[in-house]
Amino acid sequence: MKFMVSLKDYEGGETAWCPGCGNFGILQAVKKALVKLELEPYQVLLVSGIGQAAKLPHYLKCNLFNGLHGRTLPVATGAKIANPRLTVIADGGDGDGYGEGGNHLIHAIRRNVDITYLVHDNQIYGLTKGQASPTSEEGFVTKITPLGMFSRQLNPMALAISLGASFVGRGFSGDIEHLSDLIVQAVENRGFSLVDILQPCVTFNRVNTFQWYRSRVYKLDSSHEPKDWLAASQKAHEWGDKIPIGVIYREARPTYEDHNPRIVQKPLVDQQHDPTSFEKILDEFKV
Amino acid sequence: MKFMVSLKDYEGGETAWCPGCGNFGILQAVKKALVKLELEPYQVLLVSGIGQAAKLPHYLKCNLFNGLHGRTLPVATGAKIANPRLTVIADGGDGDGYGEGGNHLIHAIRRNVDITYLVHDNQIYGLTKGQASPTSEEGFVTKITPLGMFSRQLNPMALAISLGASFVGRGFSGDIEHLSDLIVQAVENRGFSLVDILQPCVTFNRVNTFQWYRSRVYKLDSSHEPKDWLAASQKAHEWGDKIPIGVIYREARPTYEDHNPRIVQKPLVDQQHDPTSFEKILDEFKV
Amino acid sequence: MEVDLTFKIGGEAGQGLQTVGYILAKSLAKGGLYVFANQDNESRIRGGHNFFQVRASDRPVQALSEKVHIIIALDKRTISEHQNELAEDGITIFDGEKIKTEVPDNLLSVPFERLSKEKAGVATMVNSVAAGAALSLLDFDFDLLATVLNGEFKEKGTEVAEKNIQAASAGYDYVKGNSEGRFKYKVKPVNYSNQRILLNGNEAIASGALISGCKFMSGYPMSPSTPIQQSFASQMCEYDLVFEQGEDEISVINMALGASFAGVRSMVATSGGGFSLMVESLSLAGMTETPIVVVIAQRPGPATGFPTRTEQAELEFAIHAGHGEFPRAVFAPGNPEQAFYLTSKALNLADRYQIPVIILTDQYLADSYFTMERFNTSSIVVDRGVFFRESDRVKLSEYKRHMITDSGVSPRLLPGWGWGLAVTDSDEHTEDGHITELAEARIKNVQKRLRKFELLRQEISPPYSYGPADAETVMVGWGSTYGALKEAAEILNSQGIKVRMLHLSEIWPFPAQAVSSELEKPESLISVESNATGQMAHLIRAETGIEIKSKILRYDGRPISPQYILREFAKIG
Amino acid sequence: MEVDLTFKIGGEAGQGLQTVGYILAKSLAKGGLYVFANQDNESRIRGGHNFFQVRASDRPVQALSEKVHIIIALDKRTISEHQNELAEDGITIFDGEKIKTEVPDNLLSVPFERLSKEKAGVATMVNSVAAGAALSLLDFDFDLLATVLNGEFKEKGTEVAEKNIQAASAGYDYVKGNSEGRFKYKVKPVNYSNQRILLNGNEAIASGALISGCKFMSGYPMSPSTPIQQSFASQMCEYDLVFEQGEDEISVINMALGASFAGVRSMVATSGGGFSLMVESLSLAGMTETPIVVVIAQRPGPATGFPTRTEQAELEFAIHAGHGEFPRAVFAPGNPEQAFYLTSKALNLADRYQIPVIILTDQYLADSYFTMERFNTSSIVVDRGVFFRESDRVKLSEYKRHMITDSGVSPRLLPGWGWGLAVTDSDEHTEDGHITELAEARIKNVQKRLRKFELLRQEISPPYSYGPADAETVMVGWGSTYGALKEAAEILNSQGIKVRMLHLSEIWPFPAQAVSSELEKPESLISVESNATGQMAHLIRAETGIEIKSKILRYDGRPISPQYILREFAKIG
Ligand SMILES: Cc1ncc(C[n+]2csc(CCOP(=O)(O)OP(=O)(O)O)c2C)c(N)n1
Ligand SMILES: Cc1ncc(C[n+]2csc(CCOP(=O)(O)OP(=O)(O)O)c2C)c(N)n1
Ligand code: SF4
Ligand code: SF4
Ligand SMILES: [Mg+2]
Ligand SMILES: [Mg+2]
Repeated sequence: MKFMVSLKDYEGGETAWCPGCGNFGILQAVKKALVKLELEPYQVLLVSGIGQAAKLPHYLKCNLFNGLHGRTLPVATGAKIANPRLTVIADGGDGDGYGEGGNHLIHAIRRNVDITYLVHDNQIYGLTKGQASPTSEEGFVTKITPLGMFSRQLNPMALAISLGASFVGRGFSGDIEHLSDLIVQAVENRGFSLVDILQPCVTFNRVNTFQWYRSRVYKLDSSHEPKDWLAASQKAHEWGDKIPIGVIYREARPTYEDHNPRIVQKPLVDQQHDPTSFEKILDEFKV
Repeated sequence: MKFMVSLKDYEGGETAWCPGCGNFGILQAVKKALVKLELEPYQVLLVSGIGQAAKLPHYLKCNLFNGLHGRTLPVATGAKIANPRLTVIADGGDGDGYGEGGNHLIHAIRRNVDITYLVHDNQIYGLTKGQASPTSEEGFVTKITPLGMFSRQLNPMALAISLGASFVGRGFSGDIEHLSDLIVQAVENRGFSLVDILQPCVTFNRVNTFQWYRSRVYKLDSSHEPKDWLAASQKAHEWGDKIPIGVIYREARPTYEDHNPRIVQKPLVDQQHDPTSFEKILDEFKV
Repeated sequence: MEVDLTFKIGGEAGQGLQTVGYILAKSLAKGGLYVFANQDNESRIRGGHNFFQVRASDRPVQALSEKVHIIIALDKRTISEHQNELAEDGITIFDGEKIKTEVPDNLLSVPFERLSKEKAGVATMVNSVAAGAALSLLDFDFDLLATVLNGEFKEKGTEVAEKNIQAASAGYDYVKGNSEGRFKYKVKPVNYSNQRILLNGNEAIASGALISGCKFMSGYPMSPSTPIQQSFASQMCEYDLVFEQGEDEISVINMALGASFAGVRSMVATSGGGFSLMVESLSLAGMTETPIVVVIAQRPGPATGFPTRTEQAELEFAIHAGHGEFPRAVFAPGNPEQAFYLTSKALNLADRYQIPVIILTDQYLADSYFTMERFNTSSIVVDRGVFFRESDRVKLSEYKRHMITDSGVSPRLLPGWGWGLAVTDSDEHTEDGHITELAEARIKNVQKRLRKFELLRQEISPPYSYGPADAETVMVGWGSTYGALKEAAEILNSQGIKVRMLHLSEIWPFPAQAVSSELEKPESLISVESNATGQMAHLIRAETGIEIKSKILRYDGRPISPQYILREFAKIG
Repeated sequence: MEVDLTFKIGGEAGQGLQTVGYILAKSLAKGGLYVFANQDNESRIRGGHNFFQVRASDRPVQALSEKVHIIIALDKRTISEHQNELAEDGITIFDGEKIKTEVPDNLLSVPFERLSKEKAGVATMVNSVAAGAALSLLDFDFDLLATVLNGEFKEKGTEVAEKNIQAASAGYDYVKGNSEGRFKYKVKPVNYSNQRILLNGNEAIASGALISGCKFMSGYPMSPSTPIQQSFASQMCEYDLVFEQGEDEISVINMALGASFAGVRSMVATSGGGFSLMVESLSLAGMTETPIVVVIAQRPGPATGFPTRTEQAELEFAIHAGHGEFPRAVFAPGNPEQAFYLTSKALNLADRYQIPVIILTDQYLADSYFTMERFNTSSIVVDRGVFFRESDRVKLSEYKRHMITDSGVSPRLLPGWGWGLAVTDSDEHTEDGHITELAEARIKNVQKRLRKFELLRQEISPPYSYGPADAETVMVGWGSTYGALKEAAEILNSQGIKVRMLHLSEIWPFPAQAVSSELEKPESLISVESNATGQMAHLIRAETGIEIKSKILRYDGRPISPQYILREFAKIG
């Protein structure tokens, strides 16, 4: 018997974010998306890292593995392989995902396990009080980069497209409805889905404010064909006066599960183990 | 007094590679490039990781920091910042650079320190006896991937271009002259230069053999404009019947050193330290 | 002690209570008092409950005291959570126009916000009002506070500074007019050496590094070490040095090793989790004999634990971290002065022995402010160790990076010097740094590295001991518990309970003989540690065979105070 | 002992000497002999110098012997490097048509290549020729060899198998015709339990894992652990399990933790360098109480060290690795049998206590083949620990992942079960797994985790001891030195020197009482370890106060043999 989920079912604990923070919009959007997806909390596993963003799953109801800074994706990968019935969503900040966890992102895209990755991109390290993140703009001044950040701003959309991610989208925490739809699509996508979410940090990022984003973002419409690699790459490079949000890129490619359908047909987690059924592996060593 | 360097000056110790290995061509090309660059061994610092590729610097004459698997780029970065007079070349395998060290690559490209990175891309883990590397083809069977590699083959050229690397090139260890010229250009480029080198592993990679590469590679000529991002991205995606070698992408952008010219004007390594000249930092704490 | 007062400023994250606290601390220090201030923060940016505690005394204090005399409540929760900590004759000031609460005797309402608006024209200077109000209770010299406010705010313009001073004076005057006889402790400025400084453990380490010639620091933010990175980086504008933010801690330590190999003094600072990621490269430093100093600012673990709180649970980890065996030194300073000089010593030992040196602090030391005599910069000696100079050269091929020597230390040559090549390898290597498979080379290298350790042993200063030589009881501590331990020992001895204290700040190589001779005879041994297993006690047994059966441990993320020790001591009896 | 023969096959990497060695070992085992075989390889794929050593005896042997009876030299260097190891009545066979060398008495030329060409039509079956030749010296039953060859090569087709058998028989016959009286040891097949198996430490661990229900392994190649990954992965075609190759070791352990959290028995295997990268996540396992088994196949460090050689230098690192304090178990099996059953025990303890369990092996154990009685699969019990079942549920909100219990163990609920939510956090957390800042929650959790450790202590079996109870001397070892230690003790006792041995394979929680009672009385204690500092001796002192002053250490990357112990023992004498 399936009961209809509602937002109330996802109501979680007290938040520890700053008033006005862009994370609130994301929290709302995630809850709405899960309701739209008609998932019950027990069917969902959120895996998060460390940072302000990564606290999100504590504020709704779901299964949760809140692991280490930067290590969401491998945990999510392992959990999904073990139990493909779970809807697995990895969630964290831009520092978490593009800084400390950068290597896992590259390889999660290659692996294409059917999980969704939400990155709260506030272009800052929030929880540690305002250092530059990989998506901070070149020249961004912080207490540990007093001469400005020397590194070029990372473009996560372009990066993901270059690796052939199966779903690449960008949302804005100021547009909850659009964002929650985007998350729905990401979760529904078979394979690894990256959703980068523009999220103002009202305390530490005085450059990329709500106003800053609001005056720049525009929604991709049907004139954009996400399956067109070239068009997608170009959209991915739009950053400045206009910033596109929506599904930027999609590519139909085999998922990890397609390569090994047995893990879906007979999930590892369901297996009853009988040691004697493995007796024959010792035969190989028989004298 | 500058003396003319010759290949002899770079003659190094006995190699431990398999006869016929593609690494020999790379070794030759590196030596030739250094001679063409008129660099003396003491002016050059090679930084390598662990793997068959990473043994290369032991077989020529240079300063060498042969560090850990996957950690070439941060070491090279630190050394170059400390002493920008050194020609710093990082060197290692595809596993080293795109697997274990993937995160450093992304961020080295963003940082754009004036170093060169040579990746011996044999599409395999050689030293550990033939596991799939990030550039192995999807489906590649090894002892630890008996059902084939499920992950998609990494495209390092596309990845680097998506991040706006200032120099992206591909060479082939079977064409020493072309490769050494490419290395010369990479070293001469101001900023971070990535050179991916197609390198047959005659022992473990039975797919991507000399023959396989030779029948596919072709040299980019002047009809290719490396500064054209779109053209470069397209070239980067050519892999199959035809594989382009040469300079694929170039982008003029500020280097790390441009952001902080003092490290070149007054290299850290040259500074004579006088503790009393720092006396005033204690004033801040004066009661 | 004539004066020994503790202020507690409580409120939400983001209310600026660190500013009030720091201004109070600095003003009191300017008044010639010895000051100690510690912080208690949650891992969030706004909201929740934080406090900042300032202790001021006319004799040196290096620990917090649990008895609070003045509470500055910036929110209601501060009153409900801390009112019970107030001394009988203490007082709580709060903004009664904003916070509705019953007003018992020891609550004094000061309309922070209204005064701020009236005097400064804005509501945002409540902190200065509060500082003025608090100091007014002591009849403290307002000019000192004004000078401090000026110093703190002048960067933001004289107008801002001026307004803050006015706000403070409003608070000061308000209290003067409304608290007649409510607070009995009065403090008069006293003369003091104008060489005194007020700084925390993090600042002391950064200063020690800068003054000792560390020119390269790479870092990845992690509480409570980030301020070391900040202090260092802030000098990039002034001096020729580099702070570089890494993409992760693995990058951080490898960048520092690269810079060090190229010839520059290099250092990194992180916390336990970040250090965990550096462990493989610590071993790399050991093998390649590349000097490096690593600060671990401890916080409660495992894993993310309590990111903004304190613990001393990484002692054994620091000593044994890294695969394989290689020499290292481990220090654990007890106050900013020790932190400053040990940082300098760490950099010298790292260079002289070409090893990693670890400095263990914790959030309590890292974030706590102490008044100290100004550090003596001219006593700092920078010893980079032994180098292979051009004059040492016979022919180019002769320099060997890992030459086997009696001491185990091989002269360094920097890449680019021209009279030799600097070659090193993470594999076991020949003397000239190339990869080898030979058993003999291995044996020589292992022994070479161990010889360095034996020499290094002689560099370790004996632990600090205090108290009557004939005491039957010795309390043993290390690192940040120094001040609390000493104060507890003083109190016990003053009560006629003979107790000795032993404090280790240079821990590895372990000063086994010195520790043995201190601990051999006394009947009762107590280890005092901010952890749950008694790691120092375990280490002492491993190194001396002496078992410390009694332990005073704290592992709730809060610092060990003298009172905590006394209470637990009484239980052990 | 009637038969105790050692074969040494030497040559370059890539010449296939492992194949010859393994075939010899298997054939001898098939002949009813007990076999032990160890490997010595350089870190390269072709060239250099490697060897494979097979010892065969009519009584159980679990260590190498330094006395070699038959050398099979596949290259010239084998002769020059190992000829001096030959027993007086030993013999070296080599291909005199390919290798030019003086031919002293104990050299016997067998034209490997020519015979291979003649009999098999190709030059590539020299290895089978050599195997045949070697066994011929013993008058060994050729049929046994033929059976083994058939088993090894049939995968490549019957023709290949047939040709190899022919090549072997050519070698066999050639020697028969040309070595009359040159080798005095003859071996007749003896009856034996047909339950015997021949396998190495890595295979034993992988088998133990598979048979005990480990269904998920992630890995990143690293010698000498890669074969564990291979053995596990190879069963992916046969069984429903997953091996996943990670991009790095951090990913590897986090994938395994993810799978484990989701409810699947998970395990990883690496070497010291890879383990270093896992340290932060080990701490994560501790905090989130996620079961995980981590195999560290040790090799000499620091850093890359000797990638293909052996050492036991990560004992203290394994015990203390990770920031913060959390319970763990550390095992160090001494042979494949122990490896098999301890892997099974490790998986059970990991699940039952929801902790990380570390298995320490080293290259010597990992790569060495032992004949053992077939493991008893039906004795394997899979105990996944305590779960929160639907029937335990009162209402949905009630399940708490980190419920405080008397034992410290909280029942698990798997995500997706529907009657509760599995919530965990790397931060210190409430019982329901949510982030907290509370001191009380912290204290309860620290104590809960420590309680698990105290219970765990009772699971540890006492160390193995052997030898006369009244011996004045005890030799203490751990892990892979088991066989050598035992053989050395046997020899000493047979010589009338009363010596006891104590071997630890379950090391942490440390069995302090059992070890104390063994070591308290004897006058002379010797620790025997493949490291340079005597880590077990250090640990024993930390845990019992007992100081082991004499040490027999080896740290050149080569294994400790019984003879090595005897020589060093004589020096201590
Ligand atoms: C290994 C490790 N390094 C550093 C930290 C400290 N740390 C916690 S959160 C964080 C960055 C947070 O930035 P981001 O991921 O962008 O999240 P935000 O707070 O901005 O939402 C850092 C560096 C840590 N917890 N672990
Ligand atoms: C941290 C760590 N993990 C694993 C290894 C083992 N290892 C050594 S080389 C290597 C891979 C080599 O592959 P690649 O970098 O492509 O170099 P190649 O041998 O193919 O030239 C691995 C996994 C190691 N040395 N360190
Ligand atoms: S610091 Fe920034 S990201 Fe964090 S809660 Fe506050 S506003 Fe949000
Ligand atoms: S294994 Fe492959 S990469 Fe390594 S030396 Fe041999 S051929 Fe070259
Ligand atoms: Mg962020
Ligand atoms: Mg490779």
